[in-house]
Amino acid sequence: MKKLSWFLILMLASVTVLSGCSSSTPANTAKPAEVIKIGVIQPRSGPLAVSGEDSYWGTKIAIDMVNEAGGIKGKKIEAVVADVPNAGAAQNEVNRLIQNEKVKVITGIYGSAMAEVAAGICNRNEVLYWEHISVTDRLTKQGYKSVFRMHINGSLFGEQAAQIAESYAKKIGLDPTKATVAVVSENGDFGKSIAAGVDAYTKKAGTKIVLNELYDSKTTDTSPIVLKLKASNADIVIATSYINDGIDITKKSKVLDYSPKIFLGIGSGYGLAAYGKSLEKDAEGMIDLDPTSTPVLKNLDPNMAKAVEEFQKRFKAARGYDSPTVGYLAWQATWVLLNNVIATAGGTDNLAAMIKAAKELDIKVGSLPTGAGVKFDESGQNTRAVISAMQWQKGKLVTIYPDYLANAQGIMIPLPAWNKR
Amino acid sequence: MLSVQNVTKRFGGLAAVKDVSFEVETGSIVGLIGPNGSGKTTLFNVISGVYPLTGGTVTFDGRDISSMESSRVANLGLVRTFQIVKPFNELSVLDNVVAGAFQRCRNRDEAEDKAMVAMKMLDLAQYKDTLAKNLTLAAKKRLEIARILSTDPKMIMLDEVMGGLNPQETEQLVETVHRLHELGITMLIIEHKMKCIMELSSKVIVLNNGQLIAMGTPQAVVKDPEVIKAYLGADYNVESY
Amino acid sequence: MLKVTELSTGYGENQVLFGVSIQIGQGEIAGMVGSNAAGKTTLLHTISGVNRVWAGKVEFCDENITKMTPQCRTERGLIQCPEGRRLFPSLNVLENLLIGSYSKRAKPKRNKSLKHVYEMFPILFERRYQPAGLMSGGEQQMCAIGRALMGDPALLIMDEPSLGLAPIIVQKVFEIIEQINREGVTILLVEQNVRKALSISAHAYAMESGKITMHGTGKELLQDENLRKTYLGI
Amino acid sequence: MRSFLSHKKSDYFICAAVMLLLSLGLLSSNKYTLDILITTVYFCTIASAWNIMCGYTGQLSLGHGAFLGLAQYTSTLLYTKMDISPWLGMLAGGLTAMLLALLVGVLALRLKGPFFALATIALTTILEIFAVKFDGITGGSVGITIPYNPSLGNMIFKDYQPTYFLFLCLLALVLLTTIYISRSRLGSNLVAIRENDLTAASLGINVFRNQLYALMISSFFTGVVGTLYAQYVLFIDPAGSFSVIVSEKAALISIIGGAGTVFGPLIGGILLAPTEIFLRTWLGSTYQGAYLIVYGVVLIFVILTIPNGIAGTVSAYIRKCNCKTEQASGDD
Amino acid sequence: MLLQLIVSGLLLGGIYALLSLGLSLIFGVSKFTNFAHGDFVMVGMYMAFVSYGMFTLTPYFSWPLVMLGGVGFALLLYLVARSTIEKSGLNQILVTLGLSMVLQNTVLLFFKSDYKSIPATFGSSIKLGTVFISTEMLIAFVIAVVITGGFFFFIKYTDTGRALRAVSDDRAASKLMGLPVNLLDPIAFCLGIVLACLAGALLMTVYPTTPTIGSGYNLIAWVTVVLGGLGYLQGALFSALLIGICETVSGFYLGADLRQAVYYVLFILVLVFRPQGLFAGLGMKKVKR
Repeated sequence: MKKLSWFLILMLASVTVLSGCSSSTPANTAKPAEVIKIGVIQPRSGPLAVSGEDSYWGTKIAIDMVNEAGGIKGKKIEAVVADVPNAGAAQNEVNRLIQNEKVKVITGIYGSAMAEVAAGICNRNEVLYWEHISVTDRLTKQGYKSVFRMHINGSLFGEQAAQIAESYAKKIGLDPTKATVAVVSENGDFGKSIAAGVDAYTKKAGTKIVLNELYDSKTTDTSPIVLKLKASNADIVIATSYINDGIDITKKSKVLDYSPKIFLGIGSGYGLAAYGKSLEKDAEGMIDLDPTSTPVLKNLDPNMAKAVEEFQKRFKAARGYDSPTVGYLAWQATWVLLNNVIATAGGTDNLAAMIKAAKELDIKVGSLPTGAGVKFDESGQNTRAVISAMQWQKGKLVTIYPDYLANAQGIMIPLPAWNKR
Repeated sequence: MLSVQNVTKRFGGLAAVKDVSFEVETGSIVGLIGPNGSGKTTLFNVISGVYPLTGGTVTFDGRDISSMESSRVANLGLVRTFQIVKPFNELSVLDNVVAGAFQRCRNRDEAEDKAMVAMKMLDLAQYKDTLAKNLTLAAKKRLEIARILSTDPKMIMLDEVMGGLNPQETEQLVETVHRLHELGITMLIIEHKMKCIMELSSKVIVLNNGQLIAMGTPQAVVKDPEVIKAYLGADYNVESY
Repeated sequence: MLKVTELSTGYGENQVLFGVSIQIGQGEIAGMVGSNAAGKTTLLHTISGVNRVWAGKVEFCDENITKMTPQCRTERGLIQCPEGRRLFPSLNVLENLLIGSYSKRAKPKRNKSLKHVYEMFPILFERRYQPAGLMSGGEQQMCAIGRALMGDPALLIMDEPSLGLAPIIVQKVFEIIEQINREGVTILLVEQNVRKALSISAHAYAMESGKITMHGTGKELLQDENLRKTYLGI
Repeated sequence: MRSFLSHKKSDYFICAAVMLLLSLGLLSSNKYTLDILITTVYFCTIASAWNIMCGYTGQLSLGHGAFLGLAQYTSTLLYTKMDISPWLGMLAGGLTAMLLALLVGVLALRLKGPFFALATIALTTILEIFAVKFDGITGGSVGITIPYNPSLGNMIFKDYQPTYFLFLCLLALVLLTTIYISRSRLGSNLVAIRENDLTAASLGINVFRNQLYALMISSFFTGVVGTLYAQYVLFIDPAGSFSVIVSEKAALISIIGGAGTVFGPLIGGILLAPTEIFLRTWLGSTYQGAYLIVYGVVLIFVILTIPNGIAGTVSAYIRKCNCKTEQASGDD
Repeated sequence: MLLQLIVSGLLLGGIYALLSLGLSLIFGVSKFTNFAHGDFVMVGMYMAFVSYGMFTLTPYFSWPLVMLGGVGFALLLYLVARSTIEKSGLNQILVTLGLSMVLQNTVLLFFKSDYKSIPATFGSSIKLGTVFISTEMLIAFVIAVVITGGFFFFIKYTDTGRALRAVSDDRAASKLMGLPVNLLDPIAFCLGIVLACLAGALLMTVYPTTPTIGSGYNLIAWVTVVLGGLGYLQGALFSALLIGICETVSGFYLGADLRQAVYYVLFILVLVFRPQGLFAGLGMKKVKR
């Protein structure tokens, strides 16, 4: 037993030393800040790793590009990268970045659970938290001073989606007050907050929702959902899905010969390259609502256009496919953070200056590749984030709505029956 | 003390024990013998509550225990050993016996004392800290007895505790059983070694094919032609030996 | 045919067999008697190769098989018909029989053996598609013997073939054992039915506490006063 | 191994020594170091609580996440909706976890081996599905963010030292309970059941009732430490709370450290929790998932080579030495 | 509508049958508790994906490759797990949990975490009265039926199959009878894992895959095996079909987010109140403790 206790003590000591080491090595970098450190956190393992990795590359490319252009005021940006697959890891890694790496700005993170934790800690430690994707409304509704979200929040997303649905309904001669809408959403925070937004807007517009169905995105067979849609006989379907279930819903719609007048997919489920790749011809005409991933370069400011082009090239080189929406969102959020916030504030040392710089941002809609602008409200939510409608045409995703972002005309509205496509 | 009346146990269609009745008087040692597969161990299992019985009643100390769980039967003071020894292998000998002793004690010191008494009685004290799995078979058999002994039983049922022991070990164990008996513990013993049964028991019950075929003093039972037939074969000529 | 020399083995740290030596000649029936837990089944399992040998030697047809796997032994015709039948209850009778002829040795003779077994036990033919678990004890024993015969045994080890059977069936089992022996199969018979076992055994051993305590011809043992004492423990 | 039943003073001594050593962490104010320590102590505590049931009775539960999650939701809802202090919520959480344990025990304790494990996994998943479904109460998959209002009454602190201190107290409490149980009748009964439930019953041990007690004690502590962790992270969601992964980790930590020993889970936690963090920091940002490969390989290796865990193997070794010296000096 | 649901469920159940048959076989023959079974489905999906990527072979043609790969993975599992066979089931669970972690993350390392899918070969459906049947699913189902049939033929009428059943009935007696148990173990592993991989390959025609997809299939496989009665292969087959139907029907009538809860609850109830499985008593012997 004595030996056991010695063993224990030895182990404890070694652990203490280990943790001491890891906390002391970075502390050596207390030399005058030749670099500007930024914490970059994304879920790069675990179930959210797909988009986490894409958004990581968006951020990384933005930082590389700024550095290659000479950095900010001559200082290079150093990204301190951490893998944050869950809330517990967020707690740990954010503390590491703040305490040991001494970063003053953290950007990330895609997943909403991690965003909640990370934002809370950043706010408490007076570190700027710059969220580029997570859509949960609540993130910016807790009175956090130093938390900003570049992306649209869930309820706005839903509202805009419902708006788009309304405009298409009008286009094909449906009376919005008489049209019926079916909403199916994955039961995660993403689907739920969007469903709530759609609900709120349709109530205002007087459109009737005939089906509001939640499902588990891990589900393997979506035929019950499609059958429910079919049974509801709605004119317009708004479906929020991840990729797996999104593909399956489309496949099952074809199998079960279901085509509503208008089918609007939301989120990564209908916009990722994998969707087009695995459905091939059947993807034709499907609409995805999301910030656009096919920016119209000629509409952008020439400098921005050049930067976007460079980003597209690098992303393709790094990942082997064109950047999906999350890549653009991460890239543009980081781009704005570096060039407009940190550069204006003159570095990351002064939080108040950064917050002021962020609050004073006034970038008009359409200036960023996804069509967004930047104007933060009091809570730190970007009010000029927009979504657009993209459509699969001839195996490619093109933007068809709103007009100032469109690079193609919408086709197949209303959707023809499957055997006529 | 123990009264078994018309006990029957069936597995599916097969009757392992058929309509067996007998009594074990307080303070006596009763031997239970019979060829392999005659249902002795099944009878033990039925009495101790491991299997529910199909028919009949079992009364212990004035209480009907026919449908009691084995742990409650044990709590009443009727405990048994198993034919194939089942020590708690990964525990020390002391802990094995303490597990039994704890059924009657509140705290550990008391339980350990009680366990040590039982262990001394069975010559196990020197193996106190040995893991049970490292004991010899003979010691394991003694451990089983020590363990049930430490639960302060009124009656114990021993299932072939002499089996597999050499004559010397058997001799010692017989002596030990005698000592236990002197403490006033009633016993029901399954045993193949007739010598031990003859030495120990005042009454012998013989089972064959699940049925009780003879009951009486050991001397009478070994001369019973039915018994000899059951053991040595149906056409064994009784006169020929 | 089978020669076991100074065999010791056990389970875990417990030694069960202490230097057991037996020898069985070609074509004979060897009997082995002994009380419960004397180590008989352990010995048979060791001969069949399921138990590891601690010390000693097992030779079969002048070949050292001490370290062979059970299936190698079956290939050489050393077949066991285990205690308690041990049929495969969810397989039907025919399948149980076929399992017996899994070895390369027995497979080519499968049809012949099957015919032979059916002739010997017509009941098995009648019940060939019935799950083995649903038959009576006697039928199961027939099936078990049949299964062993399917393996084309040179030496057939029978562990308590009369266990738990009605007297009339026991009689039949012993007749069958003698019949099998007449057909040229050497038999090692472990029996609790001492009288019967010894009366058909050419050679017999008595075992107690993991040691051979007596051996001689079956008759000798049967008439030996000590056997009764040893066996009954009086 | 498992000689713990006969050691008393040394157990308390080791316990005190370990707590003293761990409390050195209170001297640090670095939140990262403290977070590692908190995470470590958190996993040590969960694993120790798991050990009370599963290590001692040999039933593999992969559903302690159910107890953890239920308790977290109970205390958090009490706090956020009814403004009841987490100090009370903690107790309430522990008690609800215990109630769930009672239900689980009555239903599932008669199952053995993989089936108990599967039933507990299924239970955790069912609770997760319900937590997502009934979003009116639970907030659904979005989870609940606990507002950051630091005060003693809210069990939320500006610095990490008080939280760490609370975790240490809880760990000490669980360890002391384990030591107490290991010497009590319950402990003796439980190991007897683990070794052979049939024999245990034949001695008069009520297998079901003893296992149920253990499960309830174990779930209580799991619940309590879960609520404390919720007050630390200030966020709960169904996926994180009702997580099979947490249950698996508790099991693996216990088993690698040595299930059924007082200090096994502690050793496992102290070794594995920081290792996981360091591996993630080291490999996570370069090779996706690489740290989990390393982790998995280590697990397989440990389970195949030292199935009794570290504590088990060490004390078996000690026992061997003791036996030798005893024989040499010829005492007894 | 109900008919449609049942048909969809049946088609899905046909594929589930493959993975649960494999699990049941390994559990029956080697008494090995495999908690990584679902991950082999995942591995099968990736093998089908790779064969498509490298040789543009659809799973309808790449199955020999998948089988070959499955044998490799089965031997890997056997190698890792061999020493735990006939020992504590606890260690088997833990080892396979560890293996599951390694498999998932190795795949993650090589393929990243994106959803991988292969384009539909047909993507059409057949209309039978009011019921639509997906061509993909139908073909996958037919293949699954053929494989299942072949499997049952193998297990019923070949010597090895009989031997496997014998070992599953009574392992110790099989050793006594001289059956090569040490050889039959890896054979059972190979068969079981190959079936899981084939199920994966067939699922690949319909669903995309990702490294973590296996855990769900693992639970489904176990649910089916328990519902069907342990080690009772026909039971696993029936309950796989039942689970498939249960999924679609409850998904439609109770809500798509509760469908899993339905069969998990069913699973717990069966475990607790009818541990011998739903179909026991049809001339089958009870599971011994």
